[in-house]
Amino acid sequence: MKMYSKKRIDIMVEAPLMTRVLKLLDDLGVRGYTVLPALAGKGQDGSWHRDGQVGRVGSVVQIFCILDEARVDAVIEPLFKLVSRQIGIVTLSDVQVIRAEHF
Amino acid sequence: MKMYSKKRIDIMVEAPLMTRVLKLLDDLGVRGYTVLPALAGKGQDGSWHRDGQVGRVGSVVQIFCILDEARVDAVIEPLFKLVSRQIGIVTLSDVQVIRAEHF
Amino acid sequence: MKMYSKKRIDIMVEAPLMTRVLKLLDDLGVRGYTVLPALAGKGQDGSWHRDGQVGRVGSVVQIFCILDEARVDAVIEPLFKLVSRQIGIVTLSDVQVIRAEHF
Amino acid sequence: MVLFFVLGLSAAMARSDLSIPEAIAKGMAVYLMMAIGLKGGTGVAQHGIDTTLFAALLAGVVLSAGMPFVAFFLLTKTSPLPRVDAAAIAAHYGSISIVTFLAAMEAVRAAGLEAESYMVAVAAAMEMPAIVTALWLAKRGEGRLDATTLREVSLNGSIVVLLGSFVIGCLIGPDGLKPVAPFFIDPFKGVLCLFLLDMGVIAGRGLREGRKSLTPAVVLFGLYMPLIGAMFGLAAASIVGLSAGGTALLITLAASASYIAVPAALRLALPEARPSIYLPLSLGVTFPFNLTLGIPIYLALAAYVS
Amino acid sequence: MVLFFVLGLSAAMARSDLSIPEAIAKGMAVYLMMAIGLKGGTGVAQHGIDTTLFAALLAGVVLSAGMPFVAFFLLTKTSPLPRVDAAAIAAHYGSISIVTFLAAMEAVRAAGLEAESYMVAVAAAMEMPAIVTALWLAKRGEGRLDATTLREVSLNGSIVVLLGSFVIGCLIGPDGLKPVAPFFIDPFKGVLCLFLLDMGVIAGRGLREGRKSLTPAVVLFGLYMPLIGAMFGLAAASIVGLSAGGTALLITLAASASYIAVPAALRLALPEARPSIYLPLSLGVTFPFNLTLGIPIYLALAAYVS
Amino acid sequence: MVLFFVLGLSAAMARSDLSIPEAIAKGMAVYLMMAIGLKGGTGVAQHGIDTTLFAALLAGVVLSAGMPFVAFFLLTKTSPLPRVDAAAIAAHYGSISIVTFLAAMEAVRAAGLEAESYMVAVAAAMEMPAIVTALWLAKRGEGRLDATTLREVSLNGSIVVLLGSFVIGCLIGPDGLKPVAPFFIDPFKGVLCLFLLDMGVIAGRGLREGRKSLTPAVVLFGLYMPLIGAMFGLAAASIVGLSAGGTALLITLAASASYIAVPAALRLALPEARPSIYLPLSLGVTFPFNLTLGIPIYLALAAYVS
Ligand SMILES: Nc1ncnc2c1ncn2[C@@H]1O[C@H](COP(=O)(O)O)[C@@H](O)[C@H]1O
Ligand SMILES: Nc1ncnc2c1ncn2[C@@H]1O[C@H](COP(=O)(O)O)[C@@H](O)[C@H]1O
Ligand SMILES: Nc1ncnc2c1ncn2[C@@H]1O[C@H](COP(=O)(O)O)[C@@H](O)[C@H]1O
Ligand code: NA
Ligand code: NA
Ligand code: NA
Repeated sequence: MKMYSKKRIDIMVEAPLMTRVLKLLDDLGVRGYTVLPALAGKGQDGSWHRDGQVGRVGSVVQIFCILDEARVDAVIEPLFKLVSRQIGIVTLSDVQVIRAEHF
Repeated sequence: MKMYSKKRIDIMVEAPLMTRVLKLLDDLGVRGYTVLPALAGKGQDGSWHRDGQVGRVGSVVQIFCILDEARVDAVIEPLFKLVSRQIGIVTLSDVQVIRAEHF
Repeated sequence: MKMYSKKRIDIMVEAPLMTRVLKLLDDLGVRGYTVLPALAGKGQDGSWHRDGQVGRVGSVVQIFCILDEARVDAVIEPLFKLVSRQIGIVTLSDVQVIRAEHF
Repeated sequence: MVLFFVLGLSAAMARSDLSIPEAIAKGMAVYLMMAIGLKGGTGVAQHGIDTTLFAALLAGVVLSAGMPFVAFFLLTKTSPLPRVDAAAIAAHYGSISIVTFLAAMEAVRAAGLEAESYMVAVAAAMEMPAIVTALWLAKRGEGRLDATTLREVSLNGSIVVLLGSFVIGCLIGPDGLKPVAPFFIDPFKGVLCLFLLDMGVIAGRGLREGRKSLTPAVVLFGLYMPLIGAMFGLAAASIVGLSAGGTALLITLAASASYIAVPAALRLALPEARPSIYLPLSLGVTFPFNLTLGIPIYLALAAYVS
Repeated sequence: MVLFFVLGLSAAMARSDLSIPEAIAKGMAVYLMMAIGLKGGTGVAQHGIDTTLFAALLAGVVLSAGMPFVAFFLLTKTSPLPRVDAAAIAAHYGSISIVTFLAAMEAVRAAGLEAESYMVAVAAAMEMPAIVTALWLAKRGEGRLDATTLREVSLNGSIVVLLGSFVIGCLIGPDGLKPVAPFFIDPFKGVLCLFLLDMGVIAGRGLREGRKSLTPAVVLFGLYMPLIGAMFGLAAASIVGLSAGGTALLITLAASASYIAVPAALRLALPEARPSIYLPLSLGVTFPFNLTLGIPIYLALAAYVS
Repeated sequence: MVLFFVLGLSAAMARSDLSIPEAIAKGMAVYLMMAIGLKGGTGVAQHGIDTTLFAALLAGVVLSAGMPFVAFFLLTKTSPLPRVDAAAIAAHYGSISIVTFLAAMEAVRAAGLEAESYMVAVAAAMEMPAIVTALWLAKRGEGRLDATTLREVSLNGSIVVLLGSFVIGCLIGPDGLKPVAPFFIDPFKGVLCLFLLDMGVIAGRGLREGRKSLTPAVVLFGLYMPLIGAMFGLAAASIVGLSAGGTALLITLAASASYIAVPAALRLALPEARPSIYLPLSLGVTFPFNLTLGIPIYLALAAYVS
């Protein structure tokens, strides 16, 4: 089956920032993304666990979006600018997709 | 440590379709898979958020399975056929594993 | 934007073992990791579904950590030793990151 | 009670981050199903099986299977919607919204009326038939309502809990209900308030989404179709000979539109129909209309006729 | 009450998608632990510490540590199970199921009997010893029950909540319980119904899985072992001199098999044992047996003897 | 009640895996907000709007906006904390902890006192002003409190539910409250126990984290700042002329430190401030202090002065 090469951006970011990241992705014209809840984690800013948490501080969500290689730079720079002051990391990896027009 | 190259298929699909996708994977003889809940997302069919949702429409789950490169085509074609009419996307990527016999 | 190549280790492991895996990662000096809840899955040891589950047996969590290629061997060997007797799988893949000093 | 719905709706419209976790919402839904199932069942155990029970069940099935034709006709006449979308919407209006039904039950009680206890069984009976009609309308028989889908849809959790609790209620009777009343009966209305707060949030989101995707003709349909449904419900109720309370409930069932069971079934059986149209319409337009203006109208109607 | 369990069981067997979200199930479990802990503790505060308390605790520990030998012997004689699997199963039958215990408490109350309030403490004491025995059986001392595992297992959340609430109950006494009774006492039975609905679903899934992995000899063991355990429990209860209600509860504890604490502990301490055998057996065979047939038998037994 | 808090705290310190699922905790938080909002609102409906209402609201806003200056001054004098961290901590102590407030309400009631029903509105009014002050302190006006953040923060779910329920309570009055009392009033204290168990677990985790990151000077601040806040609260209460109960509540509000709303707002508006300092301090030091020792002191203070 014909596959097309795309890039996947993964953003692990503290929950209070989620709406801002999603808004940024919208503004940058990203066609789709998915948010996964994280249960627990550790980073430079200490470890956290979701259970029992009432507020959103301390917990992290994982946002990922699949997009065209050509668009990566346009997206990752403002994204990094937003996330770099905050608790969070961004990774990039290779994926292949079936429906190219989707991304 | 000796690592073996495998493929990872990621399927983001609307929740009502989950049991069908899993059944298909079972029927295709896939040896294992994992389902992750998604919290929110956006695609061509609009955006959604899980909180407050009573029904399953609108929400998406992520299913992934690690399998042998040789089996990818046999799995991805029927999978794509099932998912293509519905809300969802499928991606493919490279991973390495330790226990080859597992997949 | 300048990107650095790193490795991503994904560990799908039965929930009762989670604290041990995290402790091992801590002991090995891994700088960060994230735990995602899984909803359902299937492997050699049967299939399971999280809903309705009261205990933790049967359910699986996904732990991943991004780390330097140079550190992979030092981490993956003891990790594999811990996980191999239990229900679980480990995969390795390539990612790129922006802030190298983080990992 | 409706005030909490309005609160949730306003919060969602104002883009507040107010939300009830999915698990809590699902838990409350199961609780409400169990509670009304038990209440209905013990009612039947107490009053015996009314001779109108079967007539009412039949009326419900006929309403559910028949109203989609009317809805489909109106939609295809007044809007340029594709056939599948019109059929999908029609399915929602043939079927029912159990939350609207719950609110109507409380309103009936508050008005000092009593309804037939078996009305919950009628509600359950009205969920599915509309889907069958709609699939036929969409495809003239080509629809994918195969056996698997049918089983999945008819064994959906809430129906099973509702009917199961109804049967249990019939078995244990009023005496068996007493020890669990402090959980299933007394706090019922309070839980419903919390649930309606949540539904308000969801409806508000639906409304916001709907602003983008719904045309005026379709929105209008979401407002007059309940009233047309109400007329059919009223007619059916008087044929069956229901009490004033029962009439109000059957009107409400006919007027209400599904937004849980039917969408889930259609995603499997009719994936070409766009949820971005039928969900906001049912959830963001008809549901709030029924909860705020509809129910008082239906109650007045029932009182006037009886 | 048991009817809801049957409802859940049937729904799962019919492959309905009925399910209670994990968070709700866990929340209810914590609630139930708190409630029985408080009730037991205030009971002790009211009646003073019975002289039989320590004897009952000791009896519980001995039962829990001793029964695995019997179970292990029977399993290795009647089936070709590997040593580790037999030991793992034995651990489950030495330990207890708190939900079965809850259902028995309600049955005792419904029968007009009263049990010693400290029985919840006995239940807590019976959770762990069986695991120690089983590890010894599995490996003749080679087991991995190191200090970490032991701490993890004995500080597991439900035990902590149960014992903590028991102590709090002892401290606050009946007067302190009054203001929280509308939450912890009155709706208790109703919550238990909802919880049993959920347990029914889980047991049904266990049963379905079990069909594939369990041999007839093992299934049979899951049915007669509770009765053997019941005999040991009965003997222990008469030695200690418990009341009829207390006897019924100790019998039930001895007859019941763990499916939460023990499996979690074994995954850490004895990973070679297959959960695909011990979980369906305890959850899909013994648990439903005890809830439906077992408890009435144990109650009759206790009434007959006292 | 506090005993459950202590139980949770001890369990977390002993590294037990006891925990309440996030969804349940959030659900309970919404429930508690609704309940106190309704109670306060119906109280206002019953007693009419007191002339002191506006004075009390104003006092709350002034306290919230003013106390951060004091806290900031003390912190920068006694510790080498960077400016942003000191400002962030100051924001927490100007704002309030609603759980501490709930516990104080129960203590006031248990002491046989009555407080002004509108105190929940005062509590709501005190959440935000402190953040504005702290941002100004941190950056002398450079802070990023843009319109979006302000809207996000002030429309946060719990404030909306609290104020919304307060308004609904005013509208429906005591008669409207009656049918939902079995859900919102009677089990309230029990739910609070369960919630405090959970808060104990969280506070215990905060304390454990805090051991690593907090210096003695900062820990000390977490213990004496509530008392200083209490003095300001006391002064404000006597100027406004509140009853003994109301005085105790205003003291508690002034003495308490936020750990939900303020941290979330600061992560957006002042990301340079380290949550690893302000969260453990507020959650692990001040919150347990207030719940155990603080509230009795504040109550005694209020009784003594009135
Ligand atoms: N480019 C993308 N990257 C990540 N997730 C996506 C993307 N496109 C779609 N999705 C996910 O897949 C779901 C269905 O997509 P769609 O079929 O485009 O509506 C969305 O709700 C998202 O959760
Ligand atoms: N091939 C696979 N792809 C994705 N997930 C898997 C795969 N095999 C196993 N898993 C996950 O890992 C868990 C344990 O696997 P196992 O040890 O094979 O029982 C399963 O329950 C799945 O959630
Ligand atoms: N190396 C890593 N691998 C995986 N997840 C990480 C890693 N570093 C950080 N994270 C996640 O990102 C969150 C924020 O990281 P940090 O900004 O380093 O505190 C952490 O809480 C983790 O959930
Ligand atoms: Na209808
Ligand atoms: Na036992
Ligand atoms: Na304060």
